[in-house]
Amino acid sequence: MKLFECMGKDLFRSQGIPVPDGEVITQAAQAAGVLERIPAAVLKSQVLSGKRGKAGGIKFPRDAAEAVAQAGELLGQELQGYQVEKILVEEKLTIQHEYYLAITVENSMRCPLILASAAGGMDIEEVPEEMIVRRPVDPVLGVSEYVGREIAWRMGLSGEPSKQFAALLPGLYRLFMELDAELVEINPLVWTGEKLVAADAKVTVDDEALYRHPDLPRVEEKTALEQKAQAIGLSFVELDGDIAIMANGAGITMATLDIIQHYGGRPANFLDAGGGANVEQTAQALELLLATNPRVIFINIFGGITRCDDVATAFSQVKKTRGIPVPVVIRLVGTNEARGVEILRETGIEAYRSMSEAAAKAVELAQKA
Amino acid sequence: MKLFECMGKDLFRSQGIPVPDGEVITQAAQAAGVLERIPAAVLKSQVLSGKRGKAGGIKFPRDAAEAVAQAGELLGQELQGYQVEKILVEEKLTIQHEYYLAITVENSMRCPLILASAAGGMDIEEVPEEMIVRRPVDPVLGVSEYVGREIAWRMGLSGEPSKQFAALLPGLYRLFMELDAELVEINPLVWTGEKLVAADAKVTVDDEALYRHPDLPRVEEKTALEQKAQAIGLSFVELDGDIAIMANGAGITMATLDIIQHYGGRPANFLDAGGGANVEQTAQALELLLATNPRVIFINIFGGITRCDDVATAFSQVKKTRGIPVPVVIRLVGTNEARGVEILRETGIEAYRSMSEAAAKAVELAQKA
Amino acid sequence: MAIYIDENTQVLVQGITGRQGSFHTGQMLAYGTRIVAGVAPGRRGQTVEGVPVYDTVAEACSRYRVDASVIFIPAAGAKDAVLEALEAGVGVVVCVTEHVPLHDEMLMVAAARRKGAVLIGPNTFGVVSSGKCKIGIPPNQVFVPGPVGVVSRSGTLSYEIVANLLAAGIGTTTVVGMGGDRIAGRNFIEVLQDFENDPETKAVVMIGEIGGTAEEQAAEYIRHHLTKPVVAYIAGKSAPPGKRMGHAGAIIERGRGTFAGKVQALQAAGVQVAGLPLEVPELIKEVI
Amino acid sequence: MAIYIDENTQVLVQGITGRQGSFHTGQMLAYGTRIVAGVAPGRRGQTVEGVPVYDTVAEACSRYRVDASVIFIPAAGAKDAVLEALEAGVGVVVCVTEHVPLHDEMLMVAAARRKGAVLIGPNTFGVVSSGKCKIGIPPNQVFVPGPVGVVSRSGTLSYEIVANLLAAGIGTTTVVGMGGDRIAGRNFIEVLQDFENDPETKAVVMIGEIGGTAEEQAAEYIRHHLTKPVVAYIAGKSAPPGKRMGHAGAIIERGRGTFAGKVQALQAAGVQVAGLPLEVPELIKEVI
Repeated sequence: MKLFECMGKDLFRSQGIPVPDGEVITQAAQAAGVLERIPAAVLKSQVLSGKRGKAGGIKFPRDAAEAVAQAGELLGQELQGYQVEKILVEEKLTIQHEYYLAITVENSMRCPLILASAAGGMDIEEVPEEMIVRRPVDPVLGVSEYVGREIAWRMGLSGEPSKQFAALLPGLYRLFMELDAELVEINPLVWTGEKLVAADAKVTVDDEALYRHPDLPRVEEKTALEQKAQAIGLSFVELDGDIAIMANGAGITMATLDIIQHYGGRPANFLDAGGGANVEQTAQALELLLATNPRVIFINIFGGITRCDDVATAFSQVKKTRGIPVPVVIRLVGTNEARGVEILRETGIEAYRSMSEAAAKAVELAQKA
Repeated sequence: MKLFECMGKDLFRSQGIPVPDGEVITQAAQAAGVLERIPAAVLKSQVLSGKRGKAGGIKFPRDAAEAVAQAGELLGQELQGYQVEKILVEEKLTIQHEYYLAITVENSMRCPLILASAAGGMDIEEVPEEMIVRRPVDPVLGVSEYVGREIAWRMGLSGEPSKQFAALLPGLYRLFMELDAELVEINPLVWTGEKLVAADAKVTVDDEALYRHPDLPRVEEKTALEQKAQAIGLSFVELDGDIAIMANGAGITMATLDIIQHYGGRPANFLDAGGGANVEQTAQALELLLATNPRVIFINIFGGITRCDDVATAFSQVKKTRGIPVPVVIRLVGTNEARGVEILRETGIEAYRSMSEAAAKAVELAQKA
Repeated sequence: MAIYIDENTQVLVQGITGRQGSFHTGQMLAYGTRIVAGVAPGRRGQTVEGVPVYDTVAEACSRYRVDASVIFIPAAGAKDAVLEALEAGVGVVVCVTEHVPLHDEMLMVAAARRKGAVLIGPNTFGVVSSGKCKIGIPPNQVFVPGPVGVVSRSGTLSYEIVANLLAAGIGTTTVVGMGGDRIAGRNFIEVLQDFENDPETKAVVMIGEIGGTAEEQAAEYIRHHLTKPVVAYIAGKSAPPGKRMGHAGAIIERGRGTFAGKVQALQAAGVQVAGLPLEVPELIKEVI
Repeated sequence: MAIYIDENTQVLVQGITGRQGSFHTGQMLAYGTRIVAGVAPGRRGQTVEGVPVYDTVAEACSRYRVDASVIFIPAAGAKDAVLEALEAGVGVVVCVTEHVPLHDEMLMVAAARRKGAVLIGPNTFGVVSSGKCKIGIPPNQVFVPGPVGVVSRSGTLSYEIVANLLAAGIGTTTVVGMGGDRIAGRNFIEVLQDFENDPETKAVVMIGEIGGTAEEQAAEYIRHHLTKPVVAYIAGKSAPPGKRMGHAGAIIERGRGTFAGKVQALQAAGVQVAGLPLEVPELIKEVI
């Protein structure tokens, strides 16, 4: 779960990491009050997109009147698919230098990894590799100030910036650990000439660990349909094609999408019905597929724990109770295959044994529809 | 620093470890109010002694009137050298079984050690070794519930007590770690038939780490003179003999006490003036020695970082400014020895080179005095 | 030979009394797995499919030689269960549980390293040494002995490919579910190394997917250290960036973890990459 | 030969610009110790007694081969300094600092083990390989080469006994300050083992004190593993229970750590225990 910048900054503040003075507003008129206190301010749209600056989501008002006007423009505006509902009005920093600092998880070493660069302010992917300091963290040793001093040295810092960098890093690591974060990122980390200040805050919390953080406000990035799928425990992603797809297992569902594309089709979704889904869960999954208004439905089942007869029964039920208005192609092999094929035949559908043939057929039907 | 039982129980409560319902009172009359809420109560004197039960520091009043009377007796009373200033009035537990549970530091493995026994309620030293479960903690793995289940199994617990034991152990470990504790001990840990409850709480915090716990109330166990020594950075322990002793280094100071005893003398104190004490610190140390009203003063200096001339100068100053009313024996060897011996000679004292000879002389003078 | 487990492996089931645990205990026994005990706190004295149940791994290990443990415990308790097995000295720990928090996984891996144990998963279908021992949840019928080792990030896709191999007359030594999360107890490189050292394994099938750089790093490893032929299939060619495709690890982020990047890296290391799952058996036939 | 350090050891001083750090840098140089660099954050570019100062151990280690580091940093920063040296790959870390919190010490020890490094201290006077290298704070004059290894929990008492040995014409191989705290990076058993493996050391003097069970455990170790003769002196015979005698470790608690218990254990292991510091040389003469 990604957090809004203003939430990330609140968390930074709680760990003693310096952030600019600022306030969150939800109505344009509130900007005037903040500008009274902070005359040199910047308005930052609180959306989850990483490129909001380039998209016009950040404004630099000259005075309170302009701040109110600009806030009015921003609020309610759509920014790269996200509605602006909140603006962070904060102190404009004097920028002498911009650094980059993040903590993430290194998948192959399987430990926290600190990333830092003297070239901040741009996306880290655009920074040349030799400008990036990568420092894995030994979980026994953790991160105390010397780690910050070492990284600062490798970044080419010395004196006061080095000292302040070393002082703030342990707090960022503590936050990363306590929050079950996948990523905490400060970009840019601004040197004002006097202070290192986190000018932005990007925090992503591990979705699987959210239950351990009941007090953390929830930020929703999923579509309505994706949320519905999540509520019933299915892994579902909306795509922009016209062939609705369901399979059992994340890998085989991806492979099913790929094979549809291979034959020239366009998947409408990713839907992993999981291993061992029963009749009712399968029926719910079918409802989700229908909600994407596809031209064709393609179901690809390799029955292991999942029983082919359960899938066929669910299909038959949904067909009878609410009707299925589009062509359906089903590939069905594995546990209780014969019984499943029989049930499908009774609903008028001939199951395929080969994944490739079935996919080719689904694409053909979609192109005809 | 040892904490009072009531402080330990507050900390237990903060970690979700069940403790009896109770309140702290400082005046006898307050007992009546608590008894209204908790009719079956026990009065527990809040002193640091481990044997307060046997010494009469715990009372079981039949009613509110008796509680007030007993509280009146206890408050202000001296219990094994400690003045009773607070009483914990708490719920009397139904005791079906008493267990023992503690976490301490294992010096040789140099890691936390969990100690547990099904034979609680008595001092752990009195429990037969085969009844004690010892479980070192790997700092990488920490203590989660399975550790509690494993220990419970080794203690012979099962069912509900095992479950509750496993649930409370991680909280006790967290407390041990967060508090920089040397010891956290629950003895007895009472099984009431329904719940495991910490009937007592013994918590010792590492003195060297107290600076990290500014919010923790301070409990003072030192004598006035010991506190004064601590304030000036000296390591000082009052003893009951008549030869005041000062040396430089903890080991050699202990050895000096031993050698005094070896010759039949009785040390009045332990005073380690430290390595590298200067003139002023040495003078302050001498003032402390005089404050014990000794019959003889014995100073044993092996000058490494400590300079013999500094010690001699300090002695000479104190002698001139406030006078030293008792005989002084000084052994002085090492850095700047010749100059030190010369300064002492000017004050009328002949320094010894041999520790043994000097100690024998000090004992002889004390016996004559 | 095979890797990690064989016909002598004695297995413990943690969470044996749950729905998944009890069902798969039956399935594993049916495959021939030597399950000696189960653990479920508070259920000591019960039996599941004839297997005795204990409160703690420590007690089970005091009564039986336990070589491997498989964990069917909900995500919130998975870390606890893995650490319990590791501290009791179990050498191979298979964590089937999905939705395990990432930080718990880092701790599990650190603990397994400290103990010198093999951790498989989490979010894995398990590991099967064909014809000898199955630990985990895959269907029994497709695992028939043969010369190919398989390592994979996903379950059903592996069964599909293993079934394709079998249909072509090719059996398997050991099939390892690396797990679909961002981090895995045993990753591609480590499993490839283990297959390299297994005399029975003549070739390896590696089933990857988009997200992360595990496949790229494996490619680098293969190039320098592997003498045995490797055939790969990578799922997720059609997945858009920024979307998590079911598995926690299956997401293209910040330009990393793309299908094209993985295929390129593998091909540069001499690995044959199948375009469709169906092509894997043909490619394997070419190399063995 | 000697243990831990010798004439080739290149030494780093952490906290070199402080009062203690700079004074003892001069003293160590005067003894002949090869100090190559110092560290003091924010003091990069300065020199102390001619020794160049850097901001970080990492930078110093990038410029010089550093075999050992000695830490003169106040207690609140000692853990940080030890971990910094260990993570930079320094093999012998001597922590002179006193008043280090117990939990920090546990972490230091765990870290040193993880890195396979030798940690001496904290709260130690240091370590001296006589005539070759002195790391720490003891006075220079008493450390003269000879056949006796010394390991001790306390500083000045060691100098006293080493001086007594010298007065009797007996020099030392290495004198190791174990440290006076409850836990020590290198404890009696480990140092005894290292002396056992040092061909130059013919006998060992062990200087213990009341508190804890380090001496009892050392006795057990000596009985089973040591072939070289050991002479011991134990301080604190006259100390009352429950009182901390200067050192954090020097306290008799719950009936453990008594003088009598230690002497008995040592004697049972065949160790000669001196009644007074002065008797140590005579006992050593009897065994070498």
